[in-house]
Amino acid sequence: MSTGRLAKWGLWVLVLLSLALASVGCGPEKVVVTEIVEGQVVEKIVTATPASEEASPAPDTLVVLLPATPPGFDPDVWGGKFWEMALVNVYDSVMDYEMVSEEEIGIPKGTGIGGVAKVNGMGDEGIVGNFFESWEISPDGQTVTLHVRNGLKSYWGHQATADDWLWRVQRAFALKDVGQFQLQVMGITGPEDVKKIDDMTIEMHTPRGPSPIFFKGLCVPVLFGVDIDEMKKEGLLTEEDPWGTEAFKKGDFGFGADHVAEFVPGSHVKFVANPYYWKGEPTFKTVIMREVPESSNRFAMVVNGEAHLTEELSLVQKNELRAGLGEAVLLGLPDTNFMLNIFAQRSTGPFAKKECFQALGYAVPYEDIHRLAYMGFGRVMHEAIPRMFGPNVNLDALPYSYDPDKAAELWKAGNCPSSFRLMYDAVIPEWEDIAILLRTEFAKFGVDVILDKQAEGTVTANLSKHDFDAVIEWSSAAFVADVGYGAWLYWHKDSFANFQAWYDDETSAKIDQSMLMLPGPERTALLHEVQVKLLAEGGKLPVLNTGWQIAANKHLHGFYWYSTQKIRWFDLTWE
Amino acid sequence: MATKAGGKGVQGIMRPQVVENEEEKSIHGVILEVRGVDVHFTTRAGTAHVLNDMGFACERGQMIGLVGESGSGKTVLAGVLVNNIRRPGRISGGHVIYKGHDLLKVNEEDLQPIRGREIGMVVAKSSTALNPLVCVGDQIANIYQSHFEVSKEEAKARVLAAIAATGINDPDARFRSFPHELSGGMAKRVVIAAALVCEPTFLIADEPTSGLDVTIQAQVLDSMMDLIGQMKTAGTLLMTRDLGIIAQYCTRVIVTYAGQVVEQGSVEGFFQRPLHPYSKLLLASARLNTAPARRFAKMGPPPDKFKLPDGCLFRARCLVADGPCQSDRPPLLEVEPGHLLRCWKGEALS
Amino acid sequence: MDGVKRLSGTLGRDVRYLVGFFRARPLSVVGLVLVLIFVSLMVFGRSLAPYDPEKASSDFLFPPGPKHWMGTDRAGLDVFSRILVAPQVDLTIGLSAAALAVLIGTPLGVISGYMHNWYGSTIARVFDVLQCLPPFVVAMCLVAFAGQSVSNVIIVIALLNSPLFVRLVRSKVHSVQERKFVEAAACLGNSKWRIMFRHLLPNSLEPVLIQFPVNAGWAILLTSGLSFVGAGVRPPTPEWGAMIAVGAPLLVTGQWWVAMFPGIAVGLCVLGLALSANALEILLDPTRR
Amino acid sequence: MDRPARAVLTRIALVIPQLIGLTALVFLLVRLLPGDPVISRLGGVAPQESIDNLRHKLGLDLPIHVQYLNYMKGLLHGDLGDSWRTAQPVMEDIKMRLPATLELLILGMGIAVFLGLLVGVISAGKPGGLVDRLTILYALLAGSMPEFYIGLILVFVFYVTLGVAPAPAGRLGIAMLPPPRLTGMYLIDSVMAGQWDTFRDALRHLALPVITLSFWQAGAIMKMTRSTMLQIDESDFINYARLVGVKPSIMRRYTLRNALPPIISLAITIFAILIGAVVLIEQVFSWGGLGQYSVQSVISADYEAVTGFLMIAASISLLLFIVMDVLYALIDPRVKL
Repeated sequence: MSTGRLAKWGLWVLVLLSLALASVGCGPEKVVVTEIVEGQVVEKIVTATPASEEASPAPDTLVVLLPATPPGFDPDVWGGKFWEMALVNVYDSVMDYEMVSEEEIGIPKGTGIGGVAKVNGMGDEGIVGNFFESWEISPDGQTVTLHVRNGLKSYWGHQATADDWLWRVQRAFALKDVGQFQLQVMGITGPEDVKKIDDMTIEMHTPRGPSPIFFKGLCVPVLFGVDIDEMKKEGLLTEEDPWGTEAFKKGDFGFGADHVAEFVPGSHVKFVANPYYWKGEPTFKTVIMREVPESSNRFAMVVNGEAHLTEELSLVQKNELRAGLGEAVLLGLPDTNFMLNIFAQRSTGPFAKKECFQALGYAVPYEDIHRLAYMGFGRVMHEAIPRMFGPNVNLDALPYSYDPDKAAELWKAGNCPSSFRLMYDAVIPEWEDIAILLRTEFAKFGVDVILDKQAEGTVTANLSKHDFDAVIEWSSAAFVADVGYGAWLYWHKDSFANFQAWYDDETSAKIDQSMLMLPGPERTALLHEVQVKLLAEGGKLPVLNTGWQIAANKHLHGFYWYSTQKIRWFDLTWE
Repeated sequence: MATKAGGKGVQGIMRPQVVENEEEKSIHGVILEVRGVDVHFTTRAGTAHVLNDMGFACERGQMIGLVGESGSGKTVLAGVLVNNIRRPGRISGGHVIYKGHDLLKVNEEDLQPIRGREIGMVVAKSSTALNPLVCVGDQIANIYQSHFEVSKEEAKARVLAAIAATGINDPDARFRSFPHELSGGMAKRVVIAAALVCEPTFLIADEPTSGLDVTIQAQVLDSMMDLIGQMKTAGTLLMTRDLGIIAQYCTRVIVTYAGQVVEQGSVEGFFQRPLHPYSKLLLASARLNTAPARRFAKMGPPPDKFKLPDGCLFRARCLVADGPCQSDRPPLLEVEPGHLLRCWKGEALS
Repeated sequence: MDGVKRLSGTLGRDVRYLVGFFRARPLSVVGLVLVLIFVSLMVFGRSLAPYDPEKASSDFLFPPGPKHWMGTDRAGLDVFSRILVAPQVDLTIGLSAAALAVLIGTPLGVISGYMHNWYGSTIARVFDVLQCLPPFVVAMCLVAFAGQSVSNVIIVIALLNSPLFVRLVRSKVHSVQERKFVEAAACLGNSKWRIMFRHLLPNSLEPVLIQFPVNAGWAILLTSGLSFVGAGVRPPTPEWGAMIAVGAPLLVTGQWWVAMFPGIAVGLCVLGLALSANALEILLDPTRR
Repeated sequence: MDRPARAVLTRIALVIPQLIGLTALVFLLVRLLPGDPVISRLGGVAPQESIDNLRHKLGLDLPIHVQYLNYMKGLLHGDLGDSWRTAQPVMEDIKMRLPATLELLILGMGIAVFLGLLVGVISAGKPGGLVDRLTILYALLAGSMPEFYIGLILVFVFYVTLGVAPAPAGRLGIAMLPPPRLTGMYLIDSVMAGQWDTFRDALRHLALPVITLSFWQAGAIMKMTRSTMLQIDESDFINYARLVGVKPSIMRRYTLRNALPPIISLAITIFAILIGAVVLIEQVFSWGGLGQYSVQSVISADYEAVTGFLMIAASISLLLFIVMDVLYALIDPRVKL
């Protein structure tokens, strides 16, 4: 074979390859940043400008990075965090908590936050309307008359009407899904409880007595007005698909600030501003929601200014942003309604025994988890329900504290098994650290904790099948910011979210009772008493209030905290 | 036929007027002469000396039979004759004079036209020698077209003729068949056809009968010899283990041992009076027609090629070896006209 | 077969050959040394490790230094100790997965190669199909199904690699079959099974022998891949891939050591196996002498 | 008896049972997965009632074999069911992502094969030479690294540290929108649409993953080519051809012809396997191709998606292997199908 010629060829190819690599772009100037991580200096280089010709987005475009794109925009098909985030922006929740300062709801000051939702009000106290601009409550508190906001227009310019709401409610009951669930929580038993008075007026009725959480329920971004005029016009409501399920997979029909213009599942969603939005035209004409699974990529892109907002960073990465880095800063609150818990399954398995569960309560290194695994983010909590939910929260309900010796004693006393499974979600790196910490603790008295790292889907499935010994899990404290409801949702014997399978009739009864009492001191007293019991035996140990952190471009302004922890892009502006 | 290819070959290398005297000189002169060729193979286990001071000459019209047990370097010699020794082998010395030119000094490009055209080759391992992916006809045609500038059809015609000439029936079918479809005999015949299709001046037949049944052996040899006769092949070197073949077809005998010529002479002379102890042994075993291999096996292995003993290479097996045999290599001497011998006991034996 | 003989051969020639061989190819020596190191770590790793590789400490993300030679990770686990102990898991998985794959693949290969009847060919076809499944994703599914444990990972990987051996052995059998001694054996009236397992099997082992270390290497890489997407062995078991996975998001934030060192460890280990496979191949190949 | 035709037919005949076996296998395999698609879809926070009626809607309350038959019915109409994660028909998802993976694969493998053959041949030209030794060393090294590790390091060096490469986040820059879809491969489409900056951007984003892929694979091909070339060069028939003075041109033809089968088989095998194996590279570069899709699906227990992916990937491999077998039979007369 004529090696000579081949060799020449080879050289050419190598030259071309290197050229290709070179053409990958000329390097921008770099800045060396020194960071303090847990007491040591870490030095690294970050590219200060967007990597060379990386087409940097226009000033009226907002780029949001998420681990995954939402599975459609159907308000009745639950689709996870990013679905929620998209929905609040395209539909706008029917009502909102008014925005106040941190002190007013009794949490420490956050950083870079314009205001926080006043979630601790009673009844309709501190509730402002979006879809409905005003309402009257009947004396018996069981009937509410709501008036649709005049001038509330969708992206297509259609005025919102009572029918838009009526249709939504009917759809919820027809599809028997998230929507229906939410309505039932509010005390609406069926479609017949919602009546259209005239084109702009709706009457809603709670037959089982006055609901303390009626208005809070309307603040949850699941029940929205839907622009059915547009859907009808487009002929999307057909015989075989009367509720437009297909249409909702591809886009939205909301009255919110933004509208889904392009949806490429697994790649990106492109939103455009709703020019008729009743609060005024949004600053950002386009919002691009992009799927970037690797957290380190999201981190780097926000730091480089290629993107403006991102979620789901690892704590180490968040920690890097504390002092600001490159284009990015970290905003947030140390203390919100997101709790990190350790669930123990109470009806079977090792923690069915009271002692064993108590031992767990004493074995959890609450402080260490906060200091090490969570790098000082969030707050160690002693309450069952986040304290921001007002006077009903018992701030010192947790009877346990870190005490390995006591744990060891109790474990022996209850002659609990020599090992148990601790399940956790593979997606969140910190949880593995927590698991390892806990494992180390139990190893001290010869108990082998088998770490059971599971896929997200599997965790949820196992939880609802109660198929676990112990598990590290969030609970985003209740859709609805109410202590009674929170207690019901996570501890009531009939609640599907009672994952720890703790069935205590007495406590359940007390919770039921609280749900039918109007706000007041005796309800408060009752709930305080209940909470102590919940934490002592309820199988759910509050470990941390993880707070709320969001990595954003340092020039962005106007961040508000909503009870869903989802940002409304409408609020944001360039400084 | 004097072809362009030929011209590209030997004449190409030498000056024209030299050609003339070469031609007429070699009418009854020497066509091919091998002088003091040493070949060794360097491997991780050491250096194997395969040919040691190998040398002989072939005159026009001669049919030389070269006998040597397996592993005595016959195939290597065949390679040397067309200067084709691949790594790890090396020709460390000597000359191969063909028509007055040292082939060992000719470079690869100029060798190509000589190989096959001037010096034909019938290889021992005929079945593996054929490209498994190309049908045999095309392979022979390729060889022919490498040496003669002819059209495809012409080439095919010649090839078919050649195949037929080797006594293969239904040449057309065979032309299209692939090596793995051939029997041993068939493969041999194909290789012979391939060797003779270019009508070489000098032919090397390496074990032309290896791996064939006795009956087939005869047929193959006969058809080969006929062809050689028909074509004016100037000289043939027939390498084999089988003295019978040599006695039957050859004019001269060369006996090799451990890569050396130990005896050389006319067939008559040799078979009447073999001189070298090795030759005697060969003949004896042939007469008792026990396979030579068995006989030698009884008397221990041939010398380790990796470290040749000093003295006579055969001494280990020799019945009459003594003093000088232990210390010095015997030279190849003409003990009587046309009869050469490599043995210290030469006089004594004659 | 000759290859195998040659290996076991104790003739002076062969010894000389081996010595010459290794003198001529330092790389093979490197390979063997690497393998030896990691194998010995399998045994002594734990006792050599300065820290408990599974015990969390408050040395959070220490950079490499005198206290922690290769730094620590998020859970304060000592990277160096974990790297030392990891072979116990990785190499065990690698070697036993490969061995198991051989045990499954070889006999089936012989049968499918020699039996020219329906089940011979069926086996062949079945494994053709298995070979089509994207190994990595299937591995993820199987591990997810069977649960994260070393033994499960071993079985899964073995299953995925066995088709390779079936193929190898089958083709070798095809070539060996032509040899005289097989016919001879058949003529002597040996049963098919006897022929297959007394004559064909031993003579078809050479490619398997060469493929073995390479395959062990693959197994290790596959394991690390699985751990990288969180489907590998159960944490906090020290395993290189898992360590890389922990370190991956830390690369951008400057804690390069968490991912870098385990990566190098995998590289060296697999390289060692590959090199020794390479040496084996040349040693067993008669023509290369 | 026309060999090619017979070869193809015999092989095709085998495919049907193989495909059926394949589908059954995959279907069962995925049904073995833990986690409950219904619960996952409802996010765990849903009343039993809605769980049940969704389960019924998805036909997951039927016995397994009925489910399989239903699935096959759908399959015949090109319907692979819906993914709950993307809420799209799996077929759509795959159609949309396959080009991304193919673009990466074709480019990566193209370069790998090209370099592999080139360097392999060169190093075989002079065994034991410097080039040769370096080739072998490289081949061993490249084969010993986990591909995702190579990718991570490249990202770390070229993006994080040097900042010369674009963010490892998909196939185009943030503000770049995909070119009008023809093939789904951005390079081709952008050229068709004459959007040169898009083309350039796509190329820049391809650079790192492609380099990772080819760096990872070239070694194997080099080694293979090299040994093949050496084998042929030492083979009896080449030596014979030399002995009888066959023309260099014909020699080259012989070498090539005999080198073809093993190299084809290697390239195809790797390609077939890679369809499932670029998974991790895609993950590292969030490429949004089939690989990433499959991993995400497994992680979130997205039955239909995983099944669909395995079906498609496996079928493609199967077809590729058939192509290989046929080619083989055409090239090598000794091969019988």
